[in-house]
Amino acid sequence: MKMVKAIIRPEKFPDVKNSLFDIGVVSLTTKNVKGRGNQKGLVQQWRGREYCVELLDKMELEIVIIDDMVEKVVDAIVNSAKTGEPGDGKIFIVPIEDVVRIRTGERRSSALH
Amino acid sequence: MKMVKAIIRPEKFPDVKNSLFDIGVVSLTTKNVKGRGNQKGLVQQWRGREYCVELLDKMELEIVIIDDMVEKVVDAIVNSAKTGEPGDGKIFIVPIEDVVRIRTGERRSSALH
Amino acid sequence: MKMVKAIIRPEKFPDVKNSLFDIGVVSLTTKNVKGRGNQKGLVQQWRGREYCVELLDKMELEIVIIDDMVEKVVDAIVNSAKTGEPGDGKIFIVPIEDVVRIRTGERRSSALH
Amino acid sequence: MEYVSIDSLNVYFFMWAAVLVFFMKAGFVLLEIGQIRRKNVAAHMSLKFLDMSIVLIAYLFVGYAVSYGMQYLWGTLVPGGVDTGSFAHYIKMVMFAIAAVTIVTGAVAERIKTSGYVIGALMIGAVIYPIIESFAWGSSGFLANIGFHDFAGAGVVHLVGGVLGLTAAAVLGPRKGRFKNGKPIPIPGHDVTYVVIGAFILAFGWYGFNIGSAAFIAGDGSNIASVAIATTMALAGGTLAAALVTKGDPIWCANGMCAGLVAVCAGADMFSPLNALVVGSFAGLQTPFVFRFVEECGIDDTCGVIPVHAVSGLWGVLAAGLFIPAISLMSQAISAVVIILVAGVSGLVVYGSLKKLGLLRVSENAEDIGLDEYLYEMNVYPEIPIGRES
Amino acid sequence: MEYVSIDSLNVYFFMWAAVLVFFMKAGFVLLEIGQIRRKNVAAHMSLKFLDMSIVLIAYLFVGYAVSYGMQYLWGTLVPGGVDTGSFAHYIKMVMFAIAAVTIVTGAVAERIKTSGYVIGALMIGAVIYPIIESFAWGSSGFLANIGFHDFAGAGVVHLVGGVLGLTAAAVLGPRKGRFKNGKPIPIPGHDVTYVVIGAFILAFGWYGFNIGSAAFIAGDGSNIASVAIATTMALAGGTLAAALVTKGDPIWCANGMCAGLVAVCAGADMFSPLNALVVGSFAGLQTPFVFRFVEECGIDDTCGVIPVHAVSGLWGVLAAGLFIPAISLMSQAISAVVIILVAGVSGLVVYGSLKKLGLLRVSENAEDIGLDEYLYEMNVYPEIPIGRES
Amino acid sequence: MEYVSIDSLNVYFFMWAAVLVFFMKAGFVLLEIGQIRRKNVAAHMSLKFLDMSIVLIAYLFVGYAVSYGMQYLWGTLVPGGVDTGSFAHYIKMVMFAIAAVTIVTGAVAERIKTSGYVIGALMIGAVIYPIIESFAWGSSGFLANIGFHDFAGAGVVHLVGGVLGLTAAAVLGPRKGRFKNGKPIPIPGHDVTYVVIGAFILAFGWYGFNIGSAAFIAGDGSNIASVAIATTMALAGGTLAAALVTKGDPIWCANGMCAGLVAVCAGADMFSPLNALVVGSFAGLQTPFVFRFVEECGIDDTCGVIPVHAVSGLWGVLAAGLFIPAISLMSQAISAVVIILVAGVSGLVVYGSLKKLGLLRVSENAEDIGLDEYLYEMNVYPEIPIGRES
Ligand SMILES: Nc1ncnc2c1ncn2[C@@H]1O[C@H](COP(=O)(O)OP(=O)(O)O)[C@@H](O)[C@H]1O
Ligand SMILES: Nc1ncnc2c1ncn2[C@@H]1O[C@H](COP(=O)(O)OP(=O)(O)O)[C@@H](O)[C@H]1O
Ligand SMILES: Nc1ncnc2c1ncn2[C@@H]1O[C@H](COP(=O)(O)OP(=O)(O)O)[C@@H](O)[C@H]1O
Repeated sequence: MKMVKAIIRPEKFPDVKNSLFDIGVVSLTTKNVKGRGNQKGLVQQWRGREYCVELLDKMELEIVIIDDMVEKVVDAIVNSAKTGEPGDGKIFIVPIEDVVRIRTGERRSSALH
Repeated sequence: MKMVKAIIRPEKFPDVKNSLFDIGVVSLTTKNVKGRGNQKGLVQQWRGREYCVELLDKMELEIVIIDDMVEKVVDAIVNSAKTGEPGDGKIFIVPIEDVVRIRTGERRSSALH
Repeated sequence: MKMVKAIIRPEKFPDVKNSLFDIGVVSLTTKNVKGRGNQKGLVQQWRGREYCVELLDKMELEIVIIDDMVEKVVDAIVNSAKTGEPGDGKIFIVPIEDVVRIRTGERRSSALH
Repeated sequence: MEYVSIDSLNVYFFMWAAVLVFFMKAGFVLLEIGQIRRKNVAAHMSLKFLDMSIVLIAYLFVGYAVSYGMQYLWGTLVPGGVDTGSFAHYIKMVMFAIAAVTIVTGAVAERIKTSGYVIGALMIGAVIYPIIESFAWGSSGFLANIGFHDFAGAGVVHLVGGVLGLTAAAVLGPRKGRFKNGKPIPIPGHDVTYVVIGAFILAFGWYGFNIGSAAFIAGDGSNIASVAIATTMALAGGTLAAALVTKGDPIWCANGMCAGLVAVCAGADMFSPLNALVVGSFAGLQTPFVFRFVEECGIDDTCGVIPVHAVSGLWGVLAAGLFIPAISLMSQAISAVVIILVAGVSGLVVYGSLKKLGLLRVSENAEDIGLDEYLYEMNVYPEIPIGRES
Repeated sequence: MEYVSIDSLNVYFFMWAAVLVFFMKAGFVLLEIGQIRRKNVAAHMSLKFLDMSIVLIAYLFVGYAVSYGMQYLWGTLVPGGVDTGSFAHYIKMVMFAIAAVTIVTGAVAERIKTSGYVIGALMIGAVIYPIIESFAWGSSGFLANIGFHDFAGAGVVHLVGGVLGLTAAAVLGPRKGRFKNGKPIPIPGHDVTYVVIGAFILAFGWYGFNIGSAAFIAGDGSNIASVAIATTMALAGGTLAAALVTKGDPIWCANGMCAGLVAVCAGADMFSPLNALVVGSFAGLQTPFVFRFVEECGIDDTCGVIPVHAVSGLWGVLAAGLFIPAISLMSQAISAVVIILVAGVSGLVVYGSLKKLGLLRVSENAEDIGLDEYLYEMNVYPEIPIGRES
Repeated sequence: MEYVSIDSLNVYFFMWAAVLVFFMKAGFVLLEIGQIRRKNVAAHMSLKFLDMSIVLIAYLFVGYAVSYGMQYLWGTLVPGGVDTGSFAHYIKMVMFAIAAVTIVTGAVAERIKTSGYVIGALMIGAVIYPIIESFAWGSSGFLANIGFHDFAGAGVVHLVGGVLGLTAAAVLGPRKGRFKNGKPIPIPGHDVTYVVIGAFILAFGWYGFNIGSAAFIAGDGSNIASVAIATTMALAGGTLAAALVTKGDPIWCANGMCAGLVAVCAGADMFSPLNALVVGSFAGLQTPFVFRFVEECGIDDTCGVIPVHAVSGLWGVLAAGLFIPAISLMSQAISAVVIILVAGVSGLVVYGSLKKLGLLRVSENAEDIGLDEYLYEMNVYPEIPIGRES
């Protein structure tokens, strides 16, 4: 099993959610994170004087799936989260050794959904 | 070493904390996350009209431990976080290659506690 | 590739950011987390009566890099985040199997920066 | 011992009232921003500053003259100008004017352009509202002549403001995401506490509005005391009725309280306490239902201006005719129709033209990222992390 | 030139005061919700709307008659009713009544059922408070007859409200988690700014309460000016004393300011500025200590109603006897005992019965998930992520 | 029928005004805390409680005597004391005094020690401000004698408060991080809504300040009505001008509104509406530019006290001379210089000495972790997660 950990633009979340739904992926966990990378910081103003917020609001999705689904999920995210501008984000694939469903104690892939 | 990454109901945290303490696990990191899965979304109202919040508040615990502790920790969490209703959450086991204690520079398991 | 996952004191972030910058690491993702470990809880007051906040505000950095950079990044963080007091935090090294840049679909290390 | 002249007491009385009415502005701001999303709060507050300052100026130069006589045109209402006796009246009426104008923002929040909104406010404050004011309250206004009784502006202020808000909301169209396949989806505001405190500030100022609508304090003072009692009972009825039909939802209690206060305005000088209780209760009662109905019609009335100001104002005008023998229901009804027509047509013309000129609605992009970021690169609560599911 | 009659000035003066007292409601709301957790804010505001609207109505029909004469029963206080001269008095006294009743919420917050709270408020506003009011302020009230002096309600309003709050809190029991093995654990509120602003709004309204307690403005006006000075010095003393014993903690400064204002009420018309300073200072001083003591007794007084209203009210009643030669300390003490007994017994009966009937306390589940979610499925700040360690 | 004496009306009028001025405190609190970071909010509110309570007391014992005659020393202004006629005047003037003193906090926020701040406030409230007050408003004050006209304190209150703030900010030095290599870096506050609501509360209270500065209500009341009109037009001009040069930024609108209100104070009794509009507009206009200039000079004026109070106050004093024929520009200019010198020198001495004594500035550690945590171990919004990028 793998965890697909995707950092996306918050405003793209509804689209990403839908395209994941289309390939049957419902379960996921999200976090509000802040990030920096190629995208330039955000210029903000206070009393009309500018200052730069370096860390930008991003949303992180963590989706644990069986190995066979990884490419499908990656494609779904890339297609729905892309704008082509710097700041679209990254996907990291993390190995997962086991999964437990707290409600039942089930293990491994049967615990996933 | 492994990271036990558990997604639980926020209101169960005090119980989980205590049962981890009972097996000697004190150190942990928590995050406020939002998730979706089998549990239905939360119906909320605004001006008396209902709307559905799809992403529910969850709490994520990250606990890094030596391999031998994994089962104990999983059991402690399952036992204390379970309600039997959909939404109790999942535990993911993630491999950890190394640990560093920033204060001392110690490495591996001696850095853990 | 590895993910360097560092839990630090929030007030040390500016220093850490700068020393990472010095070794060429710009991209990173941050989260506000809360943690507990060796550091004692924070005593707070309400109406003059004390209570203890057990979970302390920490900042988590996630930095995905090529394997060769790991030691450099760890050193940079340790050097800049250390105060010598309990609570300085931990660094966890997590294996990463793949990386995707959402904007371009690039994979592996070329997707990193 | 020297004695006090009637004039000096009444001028002081008007000052007291005008200052309370001025403070309603803070109530409107809180009531409204509580019902919108955080990303548009600064822009909304900017609208409130702009409409207030512009109308204060326009009413001095033009509006007051339109309402009360052309001798006051171009600010001749100055020391050494035509009529020192009008000073106190002017200051009271200009505060009424800024209240009337600012009702509209509640209906158009989160999507209107600053330019369009300000032009609209200027038209209303300088011309539309004063015209209706002159009909009802001007010397020999034609509604006054047919017996229209609108003591504290249920019609002149609230029905006008509410109908203008309705036209503006209709012309603007709903906020993005407000309807899905024609089904209304609520867009929660960001702060229920602000809604409640805003309503209490409004109610506080409303006492100035209503009591201060008396032309003078009678010898035994009973005229202003009975207005105060009627106002209080209407406020109680509006709150309680709204609470009963919504299980005490504080947003509706706040709106119901305001609705009761709107409705009592027309006959606050003549309603018995029981009349006022009934009138206010009905106003509070209808508020959630009318809001729902307006939604079903596809109109996005962000802060509930239509039930609270338009419908309660209309109800108040009619109720004065229904409950008070000395007031003709027919005159009230005719006047209401005239007001609705004048306000409705002007609203459609003004907002329709602004739309044509591309001055009415912000771009979809601005709406998405939020007006504060778009206009000011501003985060209104810079230290609060953003928590809305987008 | 026409001159102003004494009546019209005094009626206007009462209106000014009544409207300020009305605004205290907003102060109570902010002061209290700042001291509770976010998950119960909407429900708490709902209580405030409900007690206000119900008492406004009940006092018109019943309460005022209980206090000031049965000729006013069932709302006969209407234009054309018995007594136009009472209008202004009524409007002032009904505002006092809603203030007295609403004190209780501060002691019972975060765990009381809406139904039980509202029934309690109705009993207080229609019967309990008016009875005590009639003793002290009614024509030939028996406390008045023995020489009880309570100018602006340190006893009638605050001691009554505070004692009722105490009984309600005692009967209800503490919030879950408020004590651990008998040791008090603080449950922090959610917004210290609201506490402070609420207190300033209260103080603002309090000037109406105190100054407006004068039965009339004397020929040279000195009677109301000296009330204003006493009020101001008590406010200053209460704030400063609370600050000194808490290193300036703003929550205690806010509470100390209110405590000073409570204590000065009884003799605000006769205290010298120095008297008032001392009286207010002592009230502010005791506030943190009494709060702590109440906690140690296992009573969960959410917002500090007992030190601020009950104890400061009692102190104020006694202080009037102590400092003012013309007032008998014995009469004050007897009256205080009577008030405490009547309020205390009624409180125990009312809240005890409500408890028996299962109408007093919400379920543990409701308390856990929060009353807003439980009652309204409402999140009072929908865009602020939840940050409390649960 | 009995008639009302002039005295009783005027005393009541002063009470009305004084109570409104008191409420400005809540406005200052909100306006200022909105402009600072959350980590210092409780400490800042504590300063506001402390300066208020201390000045209320100090002015009773010393300040009022310094300003208006030594017969009032040590609180002899008591019932049975020297002069019952002064009661109402005292209560009005003490409210002016607390407003003047509290201006300073805006300039020194987020870094001043409580002890130093309080000692400074005590010096200002007991001595510095009363001395200047006596020059301008005392019987046979020397500025009054040369023809200085400062109706409602543009000079006496705002210029004094602003200049004291300037000296304090200069002596204190900027907050950590406010400048980087001499370049100003903005430190955003935490709540723009509070800034706006605070400004509206201030404006509301300002009507009491300005209208209440009349020594009496004239027979036809026109004197107070024309003050109200001037105040209103200045408020409108200040808001609109600030909006125009900042594209409607609500922080600047709020500050511009206050600036307009400051500037109109000097001649509010004699400005025509048009004068007032121009005077207020210029005050609003300069606000953002002067703020920027002050920044460039390396002075960290946290809440913009220098443009809003000092510069607008100065402008108002001069504008009265410029626009009103009966007022000598020369007298106004000389008086402004005197006020600036007295306030400036006293400020430098007081804050300079406090600095020498180590009582002025908090430790770097306290500034880093925040004054609330440092002083009170308090989190002002315990349930809102901390979201500022540190
Ligand atoms: N190497 C990395 N490690 C951790 N997070 C990263 C890394 N690179 C990018 N991110 C996250 O992805 C976000 C978008 O990356 P950015 O470089 O701005 O855009 P793009 O991916 O389009 O080049 C960043 O704000 C950061 O949160
Ligand atoms: N495959 C998954 N990947 C990531 N997070 C998951 C996954 N499945 C569940 N979760 C998280 O666990 C939470 C609870 O899961 P849910 O399916 O609702 O209940 P249950 O585990 O009882 O079936 C979700 O809200 C989500 O945060
Ligand atoms: N084993 C662990 N698993 C997860 N998080 C940990 C672990 N140990 C420490 N942490 C995180 O690191 C933070 C600092 O750790 P702490 O033990 O207080 O200090 P130190 O590392 O100096 O001994 C904790 O608050 C917690 O967030």
